[in-house]
Amino acid sequence: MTTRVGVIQFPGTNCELDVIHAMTQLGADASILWHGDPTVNGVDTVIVPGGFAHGDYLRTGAIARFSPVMQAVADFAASGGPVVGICNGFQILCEAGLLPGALQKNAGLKFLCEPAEIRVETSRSVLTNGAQVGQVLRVPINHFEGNYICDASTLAELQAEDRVVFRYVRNPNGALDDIAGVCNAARNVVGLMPHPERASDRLLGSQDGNVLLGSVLSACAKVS
Amino acid sequence: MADSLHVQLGMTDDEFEAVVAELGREPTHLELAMYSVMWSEHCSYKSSKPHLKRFPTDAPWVMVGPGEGAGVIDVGRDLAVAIRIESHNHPSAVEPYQGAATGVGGIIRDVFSMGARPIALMDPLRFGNLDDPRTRYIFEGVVSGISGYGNAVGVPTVGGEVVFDDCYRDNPLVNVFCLGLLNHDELQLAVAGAPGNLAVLLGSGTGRDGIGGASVLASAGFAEGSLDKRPSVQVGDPFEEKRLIEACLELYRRKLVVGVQDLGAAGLSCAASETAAKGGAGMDVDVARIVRREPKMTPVELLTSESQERMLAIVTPEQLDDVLEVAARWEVRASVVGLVTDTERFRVYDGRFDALGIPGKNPARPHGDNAEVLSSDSAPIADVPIGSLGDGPVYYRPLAVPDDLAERQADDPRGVLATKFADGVDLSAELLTLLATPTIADKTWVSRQYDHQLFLNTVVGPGSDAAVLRLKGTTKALAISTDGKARFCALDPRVGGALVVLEAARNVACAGAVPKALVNCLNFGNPEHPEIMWQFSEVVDGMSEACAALDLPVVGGNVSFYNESRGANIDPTPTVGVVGLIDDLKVIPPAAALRDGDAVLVLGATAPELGGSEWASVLHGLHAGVPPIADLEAAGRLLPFVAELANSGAVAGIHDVSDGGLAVAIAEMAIAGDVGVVIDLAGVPISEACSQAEILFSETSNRVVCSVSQLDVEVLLAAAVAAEIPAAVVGIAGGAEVSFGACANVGLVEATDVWRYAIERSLRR
Amino acid sequence: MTGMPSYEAHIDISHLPGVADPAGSTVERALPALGYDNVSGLKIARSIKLVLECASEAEAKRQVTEMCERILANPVIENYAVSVTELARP
Amino acid sequence: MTGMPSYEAHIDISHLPGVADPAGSTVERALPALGYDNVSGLKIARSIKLVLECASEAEAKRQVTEMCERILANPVIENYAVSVTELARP
Ligand SMILES: Nc1ncnc2c1ncn2[C@@H]1O[C@H](COP(=O)(O)OP(=O)(O)O)[C@@H](O)[C@H]1O
Ligand SMILES: [Mg+2]
Repeated sequence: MTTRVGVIQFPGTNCELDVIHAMTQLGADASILWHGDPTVNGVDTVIVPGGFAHGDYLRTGAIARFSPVMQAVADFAASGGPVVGICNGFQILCEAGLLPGALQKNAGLKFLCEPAEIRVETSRSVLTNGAQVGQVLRVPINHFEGNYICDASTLAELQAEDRVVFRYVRNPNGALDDIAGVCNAARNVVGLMPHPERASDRLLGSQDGNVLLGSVLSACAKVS
Repeated sequence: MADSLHVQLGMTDDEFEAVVAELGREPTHLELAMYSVMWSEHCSYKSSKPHLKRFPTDAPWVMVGPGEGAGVIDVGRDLAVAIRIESHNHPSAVEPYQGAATGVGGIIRDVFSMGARPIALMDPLRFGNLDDPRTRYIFEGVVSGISGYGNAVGVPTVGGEVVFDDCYRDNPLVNVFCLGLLNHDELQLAVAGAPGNLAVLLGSGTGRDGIGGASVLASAGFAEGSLDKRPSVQVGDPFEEKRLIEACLELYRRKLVVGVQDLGAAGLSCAASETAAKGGAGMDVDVARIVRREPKMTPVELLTSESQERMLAIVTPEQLDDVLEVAARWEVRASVVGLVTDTERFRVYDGRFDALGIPGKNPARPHGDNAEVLSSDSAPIADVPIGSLGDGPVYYRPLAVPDDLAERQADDPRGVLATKFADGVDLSAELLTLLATPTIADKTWVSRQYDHQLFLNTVVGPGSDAAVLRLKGTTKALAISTDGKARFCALDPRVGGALVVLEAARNVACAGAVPKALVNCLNFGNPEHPEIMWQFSEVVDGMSEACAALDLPVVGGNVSFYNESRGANIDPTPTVGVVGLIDDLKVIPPAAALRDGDAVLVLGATAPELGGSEWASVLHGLHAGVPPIADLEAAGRLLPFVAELANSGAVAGIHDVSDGGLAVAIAEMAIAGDVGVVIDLAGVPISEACSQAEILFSETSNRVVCSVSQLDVEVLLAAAVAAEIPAAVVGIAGGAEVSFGACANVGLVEATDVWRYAIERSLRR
Repeated sequence: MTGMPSYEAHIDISHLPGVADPAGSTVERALPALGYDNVSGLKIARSIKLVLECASEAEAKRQVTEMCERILANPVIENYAVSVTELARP
Repeated sequence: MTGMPSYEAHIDISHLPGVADPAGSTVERALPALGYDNVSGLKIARSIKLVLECASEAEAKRQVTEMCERILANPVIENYAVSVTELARP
């Protein structure tokens, strides 16, 4: 059966159509979940895409986490459903407490839209089950607040539990321990700053993102 | 004695008399205020109108030409593209971040007012020299403003231009180009339809910011010490605009609007009167219905405020509820502020709609605003013939050739430079200095601050001759380039105007596209100076001639006059945005890069043309001579040839020759390909005897450099001969040096370093 | 209008000790070039001002503190300080 | 160490009247959904703290005010208020 992918749209989100496009190319049935509806509509996986939910005013993700859909996402995650936050989505999942840590302004205090290389640090996550540990992927970044931070004990825990999912090969934003993405303890919620959907087509210069998006679809197959 | 009201509002005595004649009585304060903004240079184009008529605007693929929010062209498969370019120069001089940000917001509204989803921005920018601290502040602020607004509103900035020249020190130019995509049946026009229709104001509350913005900021010179006359700075709200875009696109999709117009210069006065005037209708507006951001705003303020992020939608009463529901869902404020009438008059009331039973109720007023709503049978506070607001005066301003022009043109830099740089002199240092010139140097410091990938269309982003966007679901792609070359225009505005068009068209061709439409932003000095008006007229003629020759319709534009400060006018600076179409995009178009082992081919002949060149002007301070010839016939042969080459996979790399000439073009390709190159100047096709320095640095138009597999060279040369295009192999890519034989030789590593980090280094000073 | 008194709240949200303040240090680093070589410890905080109608000052303070905990500040990286003053009735 | 006394300066930066504060109004509009429908006039700005060594309090205040004009605030859209207090010598 076709995997049903729900892509959340908050006011200010802007990568939702891109994620839907990339997922559709991979054969999924992807559609929008409106932030104001308190349900994930029975989808197989939820993606919180990039953009500027609520303008990123106050702090990235600060307002979005109160949207009615977020309780449904939390319940879905608690029941083991695969949830991926990309860029702003990662920031929102951190604010919502579904992932540890926070994302601060880039160390250079400038927005960065550029190619990045990330190393897959674990294949035990819904986003990397189809990737090899140590594999380097070319996936663009596009953010002002991508500088990952958490307290020392959280970092120790992430490291000890193999929950750092990606590290930058060359740290572009000052992120702690070069972290580009992390997952929760159950490994079904993953957040990352780079945009896999932007590396989903030959014409876009890289298809490495499909390794990740494809992993999500296989994770769904396993869950169901 | 204090100036009379109309003078304070920036109107001449004659203009005031015209208003009195129109009304048959003295205007009220509100009426006069509306006329003053509507008849301002910025809104009425009173000085430029007679000239702009000369642009060729027709082609079978043009769906909407100049005059609407944006031009629209058919690109096949039921798809259309809307394009527009606009300036935000004066606001950016006052507050660089917000000035640039609100410029982005404004141009995006123009494009989605046509029914299109905005999918790309480009930003042609001009600043003073980076050794001036204030210029560095303005430059960084403008770039952050575009980044801050464009990224958050969710429209990628896929390219642009940055030029540094002293003439922009106190008057930076911030032009913004936007492109949108729509299906044919989604096209929206700013019309009001039948009497009884309602005008719904959508978006931000109306504040005092930007009151008189159009007339105060963009329609007069920038006097020293005019600080207190400045309207308060407009702050952009990209989140509001993003919701406004989505709400409007949903309204269009569901066919819920009759017409729509953005609120730009002259605010509600303009949007409400224009939509109705077009269809020969009238419009009543009730200011009590306007959502206010500040207490105690007067009708004058409410009608002329240029607060950002607002749109006016005309809807039928039957569809109002659906419209309000869509707005509510997107958290967009919406209130019924106008009623279409059959009076052909524009009437303003304060508190009449409730009594008439027009749906909607007066919105809550801000804290501290207890102003009483006037009774329903009160007389209008403005009542004017609706057409008269948009039918301002037209000025046939005097034209005069600048006194010193002939002398300047005669003083060609060629003479001085020939003596200083005779054949045999080492030109390596000249080349390195050119590569490190901020105008030529790498712009990645700028473009990486912009999201240039959103929507997954960007096949070629910033860094090549043109940006290339695929049209998903088709095999088609668009190529876009923005260009300007003010120094050429200063030396000969007519030739310069044509050269700008040729360069943009060539950039688009290098991406494999056929140029289809052009928009222009004409940045000039004070039109009350006959020399400036002459420059303007000549530029329009030069651009028109080039466009006509290339079958390139002008579908829109914008005029920015009064770019003067401390009595000095900027160089005449037309910028253009050209959109080209690739019908069948098979491969990623070739980059402006060399490939190791390839032959380096030059198309087009070089002439000793140094007037206005980067080398003569910037490196040697010689601002004189004549610009290169604008050979329109040669362009007509070259462009289709180049487009075909680029799109057929026959070349591995391709780059047009512009700033800095052949030497810079080839060095840039070497840097981009991360490979050295050995060139033999003797092989370069010339149309006239040239010194070595002239071959390297002349900025002759109609030239392109290609990187071609050795195996394909003969075929390509034969094709060029058949197309009557001068062409020759001039060298081979390889090694670790960028070498032009004995006359210039620089290490690839050093060339890369000076080019790549020049802007960052200038900023760290 | 509830008829309740109004309070103005000031909230200063700063970085937790140990969390870098890149904006603050960047400004501090830029100062010597402008002739100020006597500045240290520069920190930039977000400041929020708001007016709220509430039964009492204590209740106002409680509500604002709750807003800080819930939305205005992020306890993972930020500290906050709240002060509340009653506004004169108009 | 110059041997001069140290002062702590607080700078409160706010928007000039009439200048829009989109961040502030967006947060204000989000609050009712969280149960706070009694909030108005929410503004988000910055505050800056710094320490400077200076000959006198008056001189410290003069310097900080000058810094505000030149770099810390943007006088085209912002207002600022400066307060300076002497720090106890260690
Ligand atoms: N302000 C800018 N914003 C985005 N991209 C820019 C900007 N300025 C220059 N670029 C990009 O840098 C490249 C080189 O620009 P330019 O030298 O003006 O090109 P050309 O000479 O071919 O017209 C282009 O791809 C252009 O889009
Ligand atoms: Mg070019």
